[in-house]
Amino acid sequence: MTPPVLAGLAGAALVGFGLYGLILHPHPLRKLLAFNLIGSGVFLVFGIVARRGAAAGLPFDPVPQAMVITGIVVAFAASALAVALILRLAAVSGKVTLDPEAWAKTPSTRPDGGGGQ
Amino acid sequence: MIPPAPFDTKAAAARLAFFFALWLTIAGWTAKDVPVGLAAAAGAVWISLKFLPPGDARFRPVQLIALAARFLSASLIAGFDVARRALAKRPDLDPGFVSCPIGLPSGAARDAFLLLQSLQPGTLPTGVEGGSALVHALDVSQPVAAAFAAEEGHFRKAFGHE
Amino acid sequence: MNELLLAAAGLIVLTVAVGLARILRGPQDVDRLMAVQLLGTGGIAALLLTAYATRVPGVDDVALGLALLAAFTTMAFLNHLAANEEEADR
Amino acid sequence: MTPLIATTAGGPLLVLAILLPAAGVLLSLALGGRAAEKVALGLTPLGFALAWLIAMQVAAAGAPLVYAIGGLPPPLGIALRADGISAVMLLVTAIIVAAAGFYARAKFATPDGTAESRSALTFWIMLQAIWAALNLIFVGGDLFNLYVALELLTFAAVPLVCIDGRPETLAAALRYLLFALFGSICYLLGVALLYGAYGTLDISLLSQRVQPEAIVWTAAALMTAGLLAKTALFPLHLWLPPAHANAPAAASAVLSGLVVKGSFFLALRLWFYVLPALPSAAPGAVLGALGSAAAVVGSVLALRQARLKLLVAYSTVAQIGYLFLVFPLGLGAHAWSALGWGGGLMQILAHAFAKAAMFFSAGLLAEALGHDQIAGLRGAARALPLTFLTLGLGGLSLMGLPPSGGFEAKWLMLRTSAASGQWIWSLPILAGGLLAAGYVYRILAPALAEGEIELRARPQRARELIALALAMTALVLGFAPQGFFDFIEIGRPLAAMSAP
Amino acid sequence: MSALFDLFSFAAIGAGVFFFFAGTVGLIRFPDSLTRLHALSKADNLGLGLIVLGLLPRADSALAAFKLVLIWALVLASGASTAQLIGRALRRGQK
Amino acid sequence: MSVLPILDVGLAFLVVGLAAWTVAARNLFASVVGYVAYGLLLALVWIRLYAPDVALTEAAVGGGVTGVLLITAGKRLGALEKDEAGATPALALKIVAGALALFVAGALAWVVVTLPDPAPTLAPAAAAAADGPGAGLGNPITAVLISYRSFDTMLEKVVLILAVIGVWSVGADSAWGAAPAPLGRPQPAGAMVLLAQILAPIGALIGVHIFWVGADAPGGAFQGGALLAAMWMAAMMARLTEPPRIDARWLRLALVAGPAVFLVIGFAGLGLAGDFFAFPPAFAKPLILFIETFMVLSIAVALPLLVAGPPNGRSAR
Repeated sequence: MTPPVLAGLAGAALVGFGLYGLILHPHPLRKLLAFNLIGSGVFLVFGIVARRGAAAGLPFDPVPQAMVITGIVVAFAASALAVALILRLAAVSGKVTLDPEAWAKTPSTRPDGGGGQ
Repeated sequence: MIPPAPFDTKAAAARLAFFFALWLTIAGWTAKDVPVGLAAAAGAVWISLKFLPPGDARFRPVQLIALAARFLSASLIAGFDVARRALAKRPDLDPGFVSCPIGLPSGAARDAFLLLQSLQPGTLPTGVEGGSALVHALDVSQPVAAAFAAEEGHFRKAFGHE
Repeated sequence: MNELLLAAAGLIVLTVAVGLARILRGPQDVDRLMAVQLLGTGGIAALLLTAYATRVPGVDDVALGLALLAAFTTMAFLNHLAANEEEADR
Repeated sequence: MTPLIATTAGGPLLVLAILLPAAGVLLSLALGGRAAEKVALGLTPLGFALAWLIAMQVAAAGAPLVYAIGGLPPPLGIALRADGISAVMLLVTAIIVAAAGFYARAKFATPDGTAESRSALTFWIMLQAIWAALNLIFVGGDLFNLYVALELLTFAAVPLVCIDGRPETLAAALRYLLFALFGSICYLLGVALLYGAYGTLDISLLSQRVQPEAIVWTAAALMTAGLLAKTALFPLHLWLPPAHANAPAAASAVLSGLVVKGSFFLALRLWFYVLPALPSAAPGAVLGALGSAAAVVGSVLALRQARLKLLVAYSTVAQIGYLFLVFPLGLGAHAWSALGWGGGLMQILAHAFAKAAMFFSAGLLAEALGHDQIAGLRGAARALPLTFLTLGLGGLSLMGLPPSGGFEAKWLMLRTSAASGQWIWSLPILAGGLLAAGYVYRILAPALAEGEIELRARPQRARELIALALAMTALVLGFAPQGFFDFIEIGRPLAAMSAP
Repeated sequence: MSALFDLFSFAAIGAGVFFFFAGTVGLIRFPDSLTRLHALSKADNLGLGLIVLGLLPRADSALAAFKLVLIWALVLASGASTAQLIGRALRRGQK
Repeated sequence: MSVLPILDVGLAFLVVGLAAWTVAARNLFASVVGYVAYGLLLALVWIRLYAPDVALTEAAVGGGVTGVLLITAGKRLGALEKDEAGATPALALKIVAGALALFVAGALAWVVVTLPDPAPTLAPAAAAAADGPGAGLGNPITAVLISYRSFDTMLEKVVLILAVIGVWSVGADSAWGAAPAPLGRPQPAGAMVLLAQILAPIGALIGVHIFWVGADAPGGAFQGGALLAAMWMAAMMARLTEPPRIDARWLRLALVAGPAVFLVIGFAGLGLAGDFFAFPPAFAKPLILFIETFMVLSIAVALPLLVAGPPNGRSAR
């Protein structure tokens, strides 16, 4: 088991756990954490692709590594935006549920008078 | 918050020397990088003067080295002490808070002293209230307050806070 | 010798992994955070050992960065404790 | 072996098309205050001119324009490439962004007495950012560069959803963000696999190297799933209606008319341009089935909405469904593929114009009446004839009645399904059209009925005309000449093999 | 000479690992948060210090060695400060 | 026999275990802490993948800035969680989600393990181009980021700016123009102040070093900028300085400086070197460092603003 293979398996597991959490957790912050897990799993896949691409005296292929750096920045920006939205939502409404039923105002689109509460 | 102090050239020069030395430690010696290092050190001096204006501390090299030696040996003893207590059959503990009077006025010097003190064996300062440091000790049967006072004396000597 | 360095790094990672039981057990948030502190210190140690064993360039800078940021999450955490306390006192 | 990808004449225009609005974003933030609006509106004619020039160049060359950024050709560098559909989409985007900008002036003017206001600055900056991101999506030639464009689009679109700050819009924006992030991370995973398999992310280089093997199928499935989440194809549509219905009208028009098309366009790029080597029947059938389900479910849900903007938003879910029929009808090198391809593209355009016009009108209506409950529309048509004319014309295109772009699109699709023997796809097209007639009738019938209605304010004539102009454009598309269909064939792989 | 250095490295690093181990045991075994804090702030910092000490002879240059010490000093300052802060919060009954 | 696999296997298990904990934890804050610990460990993993540049990024972003962001959010939302918990997913959904996750992870693992051998790579091309478009940069990753894939890097900075505006835009109308809420409490403890006083100047020095060394060794504009950002945040948490007003002119200019300078030089490339974003070979390296300097500035300003959140209080000056 070389590090790339191990990291590849770990990356696959991370994607799996993240996907599970993203689908199942009702709390948006938990969803965000799960998204970040998927993200790091994807970056690990880039990482092994880079490591496997070692050639011509370079111990890694620089292109995928550069992409990971770009990706980490973007993922952080996404987390920050999501956290700002979650905190603002909590501040103005006192709840953070994403269930659209809970937010629907008009009675006709709200069959039983309340979703996730 | 901090009133603008007159620019202290001597302190600034000393800090510049310190930070440039730090740059060399971090970056290594490369002639072409020296200008960048100087600029970075100047920036660091600016930040440090802004956040920590030079006080009236006078450094006494001999006592300072003595302090450092004491501190290193103390942190070694502290590690052994914790390890012994952790690995004993039943954790050897008699924890509690000890109130230790402190003479240093509030400010960076006192904070630095408490920082060093937190690495002493078996003690952990948890803030100052009403002129006394509240020290948490792993074993309150030890002479915690006396050792604290003695350490404060050493510290004051090294930094000229007398 | 390099093997020994790596073995030491592996042992530290294992030790830290055991310490992470505190994240699982808690009981308080502070305890969980202490486990992260432990991981930070142990991680830097393992990083330095690996770096000297495998000679990947630039690892000392990574360790330097981690060392600088070791206290960060704890600082943020404590600031939020303080906010809660002030509200409670009022 | 591989032809060097080199800059062609007119290539620099592509860089300008992306960087002009991007520079506008930076300038707007740096100058702040009222300048943002001026910068954004000032750029619209320039942007339109650029899109026009690009289209002319593509038509003149009869081949894609290419630009290797920094003079560094792929695989190490990034190339931009504009073919027929890129040029068309650039033009459509320029028109709708400009329309949205001028339409939005009334709502997003910085109030007197303040140097800068939150909603105005956000709107004008994000509008330009959406424009830059879409332009990059249309001309991007590198899959990772396109990922950055997708993210740019997400970060620009999400704040527009919650620009009025109500809790339900914040929740809608958050859901949108999470779906979009999921979508882009899936896409990125596919990109990683493709790079791992072939060592390049340039679309044209990849298309030469791709083989039907496990890693490609995995990558294709992941990327497609991600793009479907971003495009809100059934069953990943849940985020769209609350997000689009709660945004201000100008933003909704851009989101519904253009932003979802961005990720759809990438799905097209992926299957038609990157993966033509894959057998197309199975993926085409899956995507077509999902699209058919979306067309029916979305229409049924639209029929049940009480609010006009929600109805229009659910109609977007349905119309997106039609878009995906392009996969079973246009993919592959069959004699009929070009017909299906033309139908798919026509559907993008017709929906973009019709939907933008309808959201504009819904916004005008909501401002004039103080609400957008369909039940409260009795007699509104008499009071707001121009607005309802726009809604009616837009609805005509959604239903697919002649003469309209929507009709042309559905007609082409029906012809393709007949020519290809895939008659099954004609069922959702027809059913969706009938259902669309139902929901358009639900808007128009009460409005045309007798009734007294009290207007809070009369909408500005200019804004009504902007909406009407877009609806008319959707109509005029129905008369698109053969030259138009030849134009969108430029640069399509396999186009030569499947002449109509 | 180099064998001597190796021996020194080995001893110091071994001791460092031991202190990490002891710190972890303390973190697990000690009964309350404040005592656990002692284990964390004392044993681990010493452990890292010893590992740095053990790596010093293997550093490429004197400057690189100083850099190692700097890393330790930073961790030490951070660890000691946060330990005090956590202790303060615990004393005040915050969690 | 090598002990390396032991370290690697241990590391892999730890990372995956922490990820599982992040997903499985019942308590919100416990999950957040698990994620922060996970972020720290990833830096180690990246070293094992021979990616010190990425490890630096992960250490600065995953270990530092993201940690502050998430811990703050977790602590603030922790109080709410009980009211919200509400709908626990049904067992059927759990099974479906689990099966889907297992399927995706399995397919991915299979594909990753069977990646083609020898692996396709652009490393030789990058190495060959090192002195041309690579501008003699010793660090090929920096060359890729600023030269070959300049377009990605420039636009990614625009993404960062959009995120800042997006974060600002969720604030109240009346607060627009004001400063974000302070990061620390009104009277910080002495130990925190001292720590910030020590760390800020040293960290700034290290940040500049990591940026500067990035031309030839692991490091770069993003990593250096992130460290500078972290130091600014430390000073703000200790209340040595306050978040700036969001309508401050210097702030706006600093935010756009990086991409704007990149854009201007990119445009100038058409005249100077014949192509957009091409650098004239004679002074490519100084130009790249010039661009990167402004990138560092933009990043150092943008990241703390992303963490600080929307403007707070009233905007009147």
